[in-house]
Amino acid sequence: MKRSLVFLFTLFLVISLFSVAGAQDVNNPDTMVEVNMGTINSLDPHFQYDTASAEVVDNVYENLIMFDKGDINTFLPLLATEVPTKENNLIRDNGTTYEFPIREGVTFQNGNPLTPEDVKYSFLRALIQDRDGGPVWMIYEPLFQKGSLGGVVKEVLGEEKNPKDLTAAESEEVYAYLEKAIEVTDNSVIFHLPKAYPPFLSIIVKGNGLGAILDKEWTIAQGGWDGQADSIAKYTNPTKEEDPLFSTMNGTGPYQLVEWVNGEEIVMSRNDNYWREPASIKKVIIKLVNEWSTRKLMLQRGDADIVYVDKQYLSQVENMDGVKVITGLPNIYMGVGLMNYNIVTEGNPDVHSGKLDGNGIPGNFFSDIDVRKGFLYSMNYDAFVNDVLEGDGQQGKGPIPEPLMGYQPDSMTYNFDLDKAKEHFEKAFGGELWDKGFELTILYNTGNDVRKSAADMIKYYVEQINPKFKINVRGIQWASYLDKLIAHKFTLGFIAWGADYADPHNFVVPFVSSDGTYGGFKGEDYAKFAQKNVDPLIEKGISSTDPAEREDIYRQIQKQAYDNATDIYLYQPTAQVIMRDWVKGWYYDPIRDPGQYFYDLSK
Amino acid sequence: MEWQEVLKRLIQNKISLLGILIILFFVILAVFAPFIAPPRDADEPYMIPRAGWTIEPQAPSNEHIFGTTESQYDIFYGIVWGTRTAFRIGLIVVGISSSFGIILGTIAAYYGGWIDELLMRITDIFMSIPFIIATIVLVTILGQGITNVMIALITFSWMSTARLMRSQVLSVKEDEFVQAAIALGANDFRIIFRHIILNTIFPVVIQASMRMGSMVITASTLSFLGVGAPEGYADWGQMISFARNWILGIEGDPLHYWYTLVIPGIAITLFCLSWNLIGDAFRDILDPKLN
Amino acid sequence: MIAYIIRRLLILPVILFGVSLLIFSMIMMLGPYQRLSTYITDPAQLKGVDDVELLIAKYGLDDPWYQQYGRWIGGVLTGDFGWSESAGAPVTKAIAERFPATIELALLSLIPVILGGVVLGVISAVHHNKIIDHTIRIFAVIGWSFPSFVFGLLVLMIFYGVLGWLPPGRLSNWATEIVRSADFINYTGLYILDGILNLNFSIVLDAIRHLIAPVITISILWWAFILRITRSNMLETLRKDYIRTARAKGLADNIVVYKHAVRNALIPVVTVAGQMVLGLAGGLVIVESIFNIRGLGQFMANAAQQLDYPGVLGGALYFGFLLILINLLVDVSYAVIDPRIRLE
Amino acid sequence: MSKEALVEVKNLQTYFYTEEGVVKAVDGVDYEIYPGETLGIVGESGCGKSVTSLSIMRLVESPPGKIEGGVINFQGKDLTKLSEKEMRKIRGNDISMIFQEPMTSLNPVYTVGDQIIEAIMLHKGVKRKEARQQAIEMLQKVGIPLPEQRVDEYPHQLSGGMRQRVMIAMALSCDPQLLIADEPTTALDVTIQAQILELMNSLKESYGMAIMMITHDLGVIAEVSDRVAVMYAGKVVEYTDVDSLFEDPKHPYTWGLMNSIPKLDKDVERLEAIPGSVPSPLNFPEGCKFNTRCPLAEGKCFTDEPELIDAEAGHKVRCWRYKDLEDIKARGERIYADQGVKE
Repeated sequence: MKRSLVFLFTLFLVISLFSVAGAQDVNNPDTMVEVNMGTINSLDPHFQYDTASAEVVDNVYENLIMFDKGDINTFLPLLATEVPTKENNLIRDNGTTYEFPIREGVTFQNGNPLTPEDVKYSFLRALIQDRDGGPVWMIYEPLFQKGSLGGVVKEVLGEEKNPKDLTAAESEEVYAYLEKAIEVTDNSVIFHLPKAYPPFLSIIVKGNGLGAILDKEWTIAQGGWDGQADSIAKYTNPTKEEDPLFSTMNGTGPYQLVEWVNGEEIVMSRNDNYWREPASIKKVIIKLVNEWSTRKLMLQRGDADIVYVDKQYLSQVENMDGVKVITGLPNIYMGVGLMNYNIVTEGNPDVHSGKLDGNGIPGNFFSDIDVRKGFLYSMNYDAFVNDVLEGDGQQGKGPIPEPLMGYQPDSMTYNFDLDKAKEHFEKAFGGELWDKGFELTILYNTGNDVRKSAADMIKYYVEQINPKFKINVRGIQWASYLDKLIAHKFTLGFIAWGADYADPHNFVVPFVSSDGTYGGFKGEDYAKFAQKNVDPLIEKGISSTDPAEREDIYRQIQKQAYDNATDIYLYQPTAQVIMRDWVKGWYYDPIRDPGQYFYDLSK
Repeated sequence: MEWQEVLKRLIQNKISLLGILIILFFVILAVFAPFIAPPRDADEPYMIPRAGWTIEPQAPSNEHIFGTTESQYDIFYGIVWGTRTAFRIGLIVVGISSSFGIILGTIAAYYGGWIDELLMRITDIFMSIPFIIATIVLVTILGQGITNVMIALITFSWMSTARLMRSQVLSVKEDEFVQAAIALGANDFRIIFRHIILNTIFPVVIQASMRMGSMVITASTLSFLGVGAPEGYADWGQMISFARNWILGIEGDPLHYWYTLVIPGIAITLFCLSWNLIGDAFRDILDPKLN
Repeated sequence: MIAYIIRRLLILPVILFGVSLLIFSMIMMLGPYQRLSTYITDPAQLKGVDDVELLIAKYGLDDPWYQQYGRWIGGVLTGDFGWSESAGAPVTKAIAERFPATIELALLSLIPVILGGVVLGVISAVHHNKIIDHTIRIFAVIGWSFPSFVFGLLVLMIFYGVLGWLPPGRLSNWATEIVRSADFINYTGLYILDGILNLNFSIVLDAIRHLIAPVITISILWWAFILRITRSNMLETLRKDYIRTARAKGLADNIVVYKHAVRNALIPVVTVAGQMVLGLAGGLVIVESIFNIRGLGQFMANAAQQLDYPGVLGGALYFGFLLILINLLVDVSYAVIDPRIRLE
Repeated sequence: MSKEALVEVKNLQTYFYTEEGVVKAVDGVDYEIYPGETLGIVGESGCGKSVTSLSIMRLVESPPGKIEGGVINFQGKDLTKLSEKEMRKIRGNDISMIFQEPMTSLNPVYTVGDQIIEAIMLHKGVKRKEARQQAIEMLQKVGIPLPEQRVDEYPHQLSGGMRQRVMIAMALSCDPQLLIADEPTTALDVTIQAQILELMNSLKESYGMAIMMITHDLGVIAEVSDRVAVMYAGKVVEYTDVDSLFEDPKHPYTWGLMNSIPKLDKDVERLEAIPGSVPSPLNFPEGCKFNTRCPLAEGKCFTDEPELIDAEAGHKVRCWRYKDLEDIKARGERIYADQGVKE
């Protein structure tokens, strides 16, 4: 019995040896295999709001315009035949009218022709669907100066109302209001903005799913918005499973969806009657593998052409033969230590005593600028960039990252200086803090090593300044972390923001505006400060159409952030891409990263 | 068989002796941890000090004789203090869950009827959820941390003891001496304790010693899956999870980071091995079938 | 016997109900914000949220627990197990997709468990207290003490990292291509079986090659477990009078052992099968995550960590159901080998 | 009797090597069994009577047991020298055995038929079908009603008596020359005992086989055996034909045994019993092993072990003082203390 077991075993091993040899030589030039992490959230361009999904959408659906090979300052026409500019007068009425002549002879993958009506339908569908946590807020701002369909509803009906509860009549009113913004002439689509909004083009550009153009007929057939005015309630804010386009696609793009095995892989094949030259790669497979060692071996054995590699594992792929490692790509992304000016102390263990008695911190701990500066000077930025990020990044210069308008390589930043930190801590709370000391807990969401390292660093250095200073670092599940953030209970927390579109507005609002995605969580005192000093600047910045003027305004905002030490602008990472050296035609697009546009690639 | 006799045999038996020696070694490690590996921050000695901020593990060197894991956690320190963690988890979890199981099992068997039925159905329910899954859920809900891990483990590990105890008691219950005691009108508690538990405890003890190992393994598994001990906490399972992304080494040297896996791996395996060796010998000594 | 089985079947729904209630109540210990994390999996996703309360209302997270439970159970009764956010698919679909991978792994693991456990158990009992007995037992204890995640990683390190023999995943890329292609019919979803049915043996070999490592990792634990039980029962049986009778009849030793002893010794072994299945389920969680196999274990682990309660509940019910079914099978086979039970 | 002996056991020594030390379970036993006769072996439990029988079958558990010395002649072969393979040919064929516990001596998972057929097929090399026929006949012979039906039943479906009959049927199925019966009736209730003994006697006649009847029950001995060997502490202490044993027991131990069972035929006012219990085989006393309990033990008894000597023709005894016992008996005195009054 045992002998036969052993025999079986050796047999298997022999077999495996063979099949390894067999597996090696299989990787054909017509197929591109990319291995990523994470999961694809949804294939509905107006629903998805994560890089993994965006990549797929980006290869199947198309927008009106696109960037010139990742150059975020030059646009090229795509489904539009011309990029609107002041010069060609397609941007008119000092920046409140945008006209897009629609390309003819373009067909969707199901054969239907593209019409201006499809374009209008697509945008309205996005506006109506506007799911919570979705991307659509980005165009509500330019088109209606609102943040969401809810805002529009309030505007129109004059009262708060959940769009899901709209009656047919109300729905028609709201719809009329929405529809005014988008006008179709015989062969072009015109957008009417209430006021000038410079980033508009950067928002609807290719790479941003919410500008993707759907086939009206097909979408309705799938059970999507029926194009009627009275049906907003039925189609707005669907859950993922209610969304008919969750797992099916039909775009004008170079690739079409073949199969999506959620959490495992997605397969796309070349669209042979694409309106441009068909792509050179016949088949694209995007595999999602969270286990790094697996991704690594697929790269090593050439099973994968492009592989996602976390920074910390770069050392494992450098000088792997047949593999190209490209690092230092500017990532429009900002990692920030958020300080809560007014911490809710009730039932909040992280502030310990909740008083300025040496055994905790008062709720308004961080509204003292000297405390904030103390912390800012206690952060070892160089060590963080060099060790934790392994050199792939730079210290943040303020809310606005490189290369966006307002970023200056030479602008003032805080540096690691414990003496300065000491000075400020001594001044804080009129010296009381220095005498009494404090204890607080910094949270991070478990699994995020970079954030933990940042927290550990602060603990390590601040505690050196004064033995009475005590910092605990505690990891909590993402669920509780979210809870803390929303409930204004976090003390100092590290979060990050990646670009939705290439404009400083996309960074200053979330970080420093009084009601920004993160700014809004920084407490009363901050809100007051921001309403007075920041919000007006932001307002000016977004309504001006003169680049020079905007540049200047955003520099002021950067300075505000520096002078008032509003947050710890810790790092702007650089991206890296790892691929087999037989991959050709690759270029970097900071907005789409880490996704690829396979149309331009070949093997 | 008497305790002294059992212990004597345990010492005589080479296998269990080996087990006992290993455990003694770990005990020493645990007791003298503060001297073997002095903590940097006395308030939280279980947090492994970081030897720098880089992510890549560092090979064994003079100041880090076992090297460091991902994010520079000193492996030696982690092993030493991890021993304490292991003992804490093992003893507390097994202790509490076993006593809980003993009580429930005894009650069920002694009173029988609907009480028995009810308790056994509840046991069934708890047993129908895969142990590891149940604990993952509970820890995720309670939040990371050794205490919560222990709570979760206890909540879902008392059933086997309860069942074992029940069957034991059922068999003893009919014995003359118990019947006699009942006839003499001794009160239930006294009967249960003096006459039943003391006469049925051995198999439970065997099971307990076997579970010492498996509980520590499960706890480590939770850490390994990222829901157990918080990052940087001295816990063997977590140190292994740190190794997870490095086991394939670097180009041309697949074993480059061997120490991140092998060293904690040996620690945890030896620990469990020792308990199982003892439990094994224990069983042979006490199993009437085998004598 | 029949009555017993019926009783078991009647208990089934009670248990499953209990299980679901238990898990559900655990998850309901969390506040709505925390359970919102199931839908917002990263801070950046707060971007589009301008009213958190709306989001909570949308998923009914702040309804009283019995309403939420009612919604869920109501769905279940109509065959709708809800939507698993962690899998991004309906629970039933998610499970159906992952079931074959898991069952293939589990079934294959039984082979070494049975071979290693029963056979070695018998051998070591027959050679009680001889060298071979001791060696086998030492290995068993070691196997039993090896945490499967340590063992799995070691296997990966050596047999994949160093030797490149046993890769993770279920199939190599080229094989996946074939399996997904139209002319390959997926009868069962078990690649080995399908490979044979499609007469495509390169697939079979590839599937086997990918299964060796996980199978060994799972069975390392359980063969020791089975061996323990087999051995002690075998020892007990070998002391039985009827074994002496058989010898007195002049039967050869191997007939005495394999005909008269083993069958009796196996009776108690069979009864632990249910327990083993539960254990396997646990092992699957680890092994599937280490070897990157998209199976039920991995699914439930993710669901659990993301507090995706439809996912966890669905999975748990599924396991519970399977378990009880298997226990029934066990009882039946138990009766088959033991006439004393059968004829009662 | 001057016939050629069927089995001849000479100075048999079977020892058990345990952790505590060497147990001399059988230590120099001699006896013969003649064709067609019944030899009774009587003694308290632990005196080694079962071990002698197992030694003949070579079924002593090894380790720890081992036949250390002596000869077992059977049809001119020395069984102690035979290979396991040759031995298997004899077991169940020439010599077969039935055991004390009919409840546990049959394999619960096979039908009684299977278990008999197995033996028949093994030794007679006949087809299963025919073996089955013979099995049914055997069941018939041992007086089991409806054998055609019983043959397919499982042991647990039969009563104790029935099972013992099945055991007998199995043992006789290959008509052996010697049947070893180890306490065959002990586990059965009295009425059944009688039937089984009756059955064995009648079968002995019809098969002309010899029986070795091992028991602690003198009643059984009296009923079935022709000659008797009384064993104590691994040795034969008295060896003679059944009549002279009962008429005139020569060993104090035998004497004790006899007086410890009330005789119903004549009414005794006193019932005697042997004090103490069998010494542990680990530390047998010096000299005569019975000296710890023997009221007559003195001087020599404590130093030298007596030999098994011919007290009379065909009446062997192993005692220094059997002559003194004669006198005591002659005087009608008792040697054992009272065990209580019986009216």
